[in-house]
Amino acid sequence: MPSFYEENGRFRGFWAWIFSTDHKRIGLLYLLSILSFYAIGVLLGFLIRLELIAPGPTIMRPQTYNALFTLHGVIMIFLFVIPGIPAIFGNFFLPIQIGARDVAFPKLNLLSWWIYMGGAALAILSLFTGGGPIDTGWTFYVPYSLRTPVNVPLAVLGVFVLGFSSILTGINMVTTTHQLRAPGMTWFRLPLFVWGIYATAWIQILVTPVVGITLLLTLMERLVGVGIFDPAKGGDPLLYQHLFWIYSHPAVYIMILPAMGIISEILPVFARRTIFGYKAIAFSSLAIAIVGSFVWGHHMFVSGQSDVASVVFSLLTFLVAVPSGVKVFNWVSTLYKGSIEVAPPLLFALTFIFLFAIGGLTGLFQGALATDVHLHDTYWVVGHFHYVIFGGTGFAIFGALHYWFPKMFGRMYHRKIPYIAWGLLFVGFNTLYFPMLLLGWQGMPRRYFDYLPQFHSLQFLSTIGSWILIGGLILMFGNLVHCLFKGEKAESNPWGGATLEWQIPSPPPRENFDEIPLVSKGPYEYR
Amino acid sequence: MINDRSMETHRDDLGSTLGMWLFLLSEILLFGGLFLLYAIYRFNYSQSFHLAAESLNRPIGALNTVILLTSSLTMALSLYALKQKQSLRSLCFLLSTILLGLLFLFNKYWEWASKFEHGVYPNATRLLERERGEVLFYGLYYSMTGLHALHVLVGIGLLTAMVYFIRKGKVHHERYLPLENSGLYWHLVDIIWVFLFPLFYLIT
Amino acid sequence: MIRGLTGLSDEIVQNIFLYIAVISVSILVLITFLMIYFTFRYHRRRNPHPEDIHGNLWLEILWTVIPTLLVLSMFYYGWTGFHALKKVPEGALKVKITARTWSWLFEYENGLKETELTIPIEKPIHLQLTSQDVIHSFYVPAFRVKQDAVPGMTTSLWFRARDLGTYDVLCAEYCGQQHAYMLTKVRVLSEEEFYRWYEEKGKELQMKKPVGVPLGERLFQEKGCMACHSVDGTPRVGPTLKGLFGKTIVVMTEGKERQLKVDEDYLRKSLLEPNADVVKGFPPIMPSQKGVSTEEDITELVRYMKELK
Amino acid sequence: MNTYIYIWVSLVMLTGLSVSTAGRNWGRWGLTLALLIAFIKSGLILNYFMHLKDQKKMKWIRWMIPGIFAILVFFIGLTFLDIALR
Ligand code: HEA
Ligand code: HEA
Ligand code: HEC
Ligand code: CUA
Ligand SMILES: [Cu+2]
Repeated sequence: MPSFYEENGRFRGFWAWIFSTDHKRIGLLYLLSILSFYAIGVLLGFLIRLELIAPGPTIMRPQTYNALFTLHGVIMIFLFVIPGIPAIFGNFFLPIQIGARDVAFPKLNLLSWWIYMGGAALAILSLFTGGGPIDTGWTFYVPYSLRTPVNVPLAVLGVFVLGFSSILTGINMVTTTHQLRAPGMTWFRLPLFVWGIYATAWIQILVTPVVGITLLLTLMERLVGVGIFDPAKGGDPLLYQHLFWIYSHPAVYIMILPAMGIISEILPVFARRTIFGYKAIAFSSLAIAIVGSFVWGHHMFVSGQSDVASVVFSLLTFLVAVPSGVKVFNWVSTLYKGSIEVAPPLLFALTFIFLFAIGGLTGLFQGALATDVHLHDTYWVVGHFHYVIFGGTGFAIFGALHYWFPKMFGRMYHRKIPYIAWGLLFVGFNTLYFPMLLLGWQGMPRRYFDYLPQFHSLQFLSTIGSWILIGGLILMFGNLVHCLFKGEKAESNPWGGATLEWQIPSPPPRENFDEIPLVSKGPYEYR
Repeated sequence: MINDRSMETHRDDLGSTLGMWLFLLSEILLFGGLFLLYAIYRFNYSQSFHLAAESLNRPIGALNTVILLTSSLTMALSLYALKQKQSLRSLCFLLSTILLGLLFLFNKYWEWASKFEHGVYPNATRLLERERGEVLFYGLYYSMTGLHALHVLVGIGLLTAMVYFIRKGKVHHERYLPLENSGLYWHLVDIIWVFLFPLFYLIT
Repeated sequence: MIRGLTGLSDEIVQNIFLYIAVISVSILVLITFLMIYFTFRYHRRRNPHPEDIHGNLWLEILWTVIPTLLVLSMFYYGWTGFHALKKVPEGALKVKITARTWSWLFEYENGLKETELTIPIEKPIHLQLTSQDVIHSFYVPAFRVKQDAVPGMTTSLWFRARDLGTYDVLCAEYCGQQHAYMLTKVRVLSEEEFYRWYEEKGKELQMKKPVGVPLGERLFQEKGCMACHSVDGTPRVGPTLKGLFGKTIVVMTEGKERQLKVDEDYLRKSLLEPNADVVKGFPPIMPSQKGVSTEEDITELVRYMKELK
Repeated sequence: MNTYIYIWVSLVMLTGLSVSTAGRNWGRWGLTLALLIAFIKSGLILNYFMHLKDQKKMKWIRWMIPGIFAILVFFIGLTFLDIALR
């Protein structure tokens, strides 16, 4: 049977990709576009670090720096981690894992990719038009974003459009999971990755519109001057923060839940045993999605929000930590009495658990009221979120790439190189981000172009870390890209996985299954 | 012809109904953000809100409510007729829905225009001189009714497309889902107005 | 490095931090150890035949309940600490803080206005913050206190210094180009020294014409002009004001370039409607003095600027 | 068909009720009443015009609207914790 690469539709070559409604092709389109933006974001991060290598102006001017960290944040958040896993791996594997031929709305799926590209194009266009690159930070706080002369409107419009794409993907994933499960694929036989994407999709549908309207209002306020948030017109700037975080806190779970799903896929396969506590993991995803929607105020402990609100939000924040813990403990127990093969995907998954735990635990310090007064808006926070986002979601994506690479491309990568790359990534990552936690504890505020001399040695160390990380990234991606063309042919099930995607050829045929499979057992039953 | 195969696979009506409802949920939360702002500013500035609301044209607001409710009726009837294989009747009802929608927009336009004439529009000096609460009231008034009007406009666009599809025979008594989904959208826009009306015009 | 125990709040934060840190590090070590141990112990070479264990209800309950209790204790501890940080004791010294791009102004109860904060040791200081333009955040790492200054709103904060010395004040909420340079100092004096300083300054104020610094120059400091303008010829965020009066400059008016000779009217307009004529090559970010400065202050500032040769 | 018309008549009558009660000064109850009427109206539209009532194959769809409403109440309520107690 020809694979989905060979079977073209009405169009040829390039057009057969960008007008394809095949979920696998769309997944790969997303992979390419998201990784390109990631490369830009990474480059910006690298430049940020270079500037911070020594106090005083080093390689750029303050305005440039401010634009850099804003773009770095916007690209990483809105163009890389939020769409990342649902749009790439969710698209490619969710339908296969539930035994469907495609997603519920293939055309809508293609449309979301186009909208994604449109939003990205607007964001990029905003750099070269109007008053120049946006310099507000990825949070676009008012009233600064209303006052600064740079091109805020176009950039904000870009993010608004990206939100649309996210909502449509969410709708597609929920509907697909409800309607297109193969016969016998009951809810508790769903692979946990599907659970992760499913919970995420609900968050995408329900809270993205809130940030949408917030950004739209900011836009209108800037363009025609309607009074909504501007204190000069009686508005309350804290309301902007509420509305922004009503979305953006749940958004961090949009980033992490699918990543947790990936980890729950990888662990049992390489431990050769069923996952420990399937239901606990599945339900904790839902619990995180639900409780996580009501903790946004923890970003506002020192903003002037009422003390009562701070106390309530702090309490709720601590409660979301519990289901995350449940997952971690179940993962670790999955290794118990397994038969473990430390293949590259597992290595990345284990690293995920370690780094995510550090990130999550540093989150607790911020969730506690008294400590957050000190830690808020310092490098501690920067350290926290790089640990959870890059150490968490980022490493999960690396794991997923190594896990599903043979399935997606039908080739195998060089099996030794990922270990070396991993070593560099791990050392580089911790050298880069751990000093940030210390810096934060010593009181180094974030979004600082320049810093006081006492912070020099740690900042310097951190920059060195970023160079080591470069090495790791280049090696890892180099290996993958090289083997995309030169790697040896992969078997259909190189890891011995039990989920449906491993039961079909690599790469999968156009409609995945000849015949819709009849499912009669759970996803991780190896005997 | 791979790209067309998705058309051939079985039509999953339940799926697209579900998808439509999910979309409506996100629409509700889009307005939800605005309702949140409204609730808070009304709480903070109840006096000014009351004052500002007095100057809105209540009869026009009420008339527009009735217009939209009626358009919802014709919308429902149009779908009903289509299911009964009476596509001509369905078309008539559909057209009246569109007309009512346009009428609504016309009234809205007229209302806005007369406010503009009185110097009450975003960023107008005449408006900025007033109480902060009133500035916010009008900020919300323009944003919320504006966004709603935009939705009516999109709805009219959708319904016009349906007129075309019904005439082309692409939507008929067995394949009525596109009309049903457009209808759902139309009704939702109606529901939002049902809340906007008392919240802006009937503040006491 | 921040110096040791300097304030009450410092101790509170330190203790809670340690509490959470001990629990967190133990959990991290436990997880990491188990992960690594299992990976070695049950490596495919050593354990070729896995055992299927689907789960264990008791374990699930255990690792739901214990972490819940742990986080609740963290929450409670954090809350009590926060309460102490928020409850201003009686008899605190009140200071008003006004933040603006990119400087701080401290105003004492006797009307004294300063750009650095000077306080007595051991006495509770109650700060009331507001902002003239965008959100800033008053942050003294040594005291572990931080509070946003929000336009249109007053927020408050208190702390007590336990050690003499000078400590950094940083702006912790991103506020634009010079955010990283919105710095000042807290000077902690002994009680005697403070009151001597305080009364002396108060007297100068009474006499209207303070000794030493002329009024215009003082206003220039007080209004935060020096955050963006130099008077010695070096360009900063805004153009230097040295030798400005009488010079011919190029400005952008409603998007069009035009030339103009700087006179008194122009200077005045620059303060009240800074975005009407924007000096070419500079961003339109100067905050307006309208509603912020009195008529006399503006006249005084204009006179001062005319004399900058 | 007749049902639709009855529903429409009730909707218009409820609108009338809403307008006429608004004239009187009932303080806070005025808002409550207006919202109550709006909820009844939207319930009618949802159940009859939008056929939520007849949704047989996917009964749980009916719970989505109250669900979303609960979420919105939480959002607004938690924000009020800040605004009202500042
Ligand atoms: C993937 C993204 C992600 C994730 C998953 C999280 C997860 C968490 N975050 Fe984080 N956060 C961000 C991304 C993320 N965050 C970002 C981007 C910001 C900054 C935004 C900005 O201002 O720019 C931020 C900021 C941020 C703040 C605001 C800080 C400030 O500005 O002052 C707070 C405060 O409470 C916080 C808390 C938490 C908590 C408690 C969790 C919890 O969910 C973590 C739960 C996990 C664990 C606790 C670890 C695993 C569990 C165990 C090992 C079991 C044992 C545990 C216990 C006994 C509790 N985060
Ligand atoms: C997905 C999320 C994500 C990721 C992965 C990263 C990755 C990195 N980030 Fe981060 N960062 C954010 C999200 C992320 N960031 C956000 C949201 C903010 C807040 C912004 C704000 O305040 O508004 C932030 C802010 C932020 C700051 C704080 C700025 C400040 O407050 O002043 C710093 C400082 O060091 C930093 C550094 C880095 C570095 C060095 C990396 C590194 O990971 C990059 C490491 C990689 C390299 C150095 C390699 C370079 C390699 C190449 C060029 C080759 C690439 C090739 C291929 C991909 C094939 N970031
Ligand atoms: C946030 C930074 C900032 C602050 C604070 C600031 N200015 Fe300015 N100022 C600027 C910038 C930028 C320009 C040039 C652009 C323009 O004309 O608006 C400028 C222009 C001017 C000009 C016209 C200069 C010329 O070359 O024509 C005068 C006069 C002036 N400022 C005086 C003041 C005074 C007096 C204060 C204090 C009350 C002050 N500024 C505070 C940024 C600032
Ligand atoms: Cu002021 Cu940052
Ligand atoms: Cu958060």
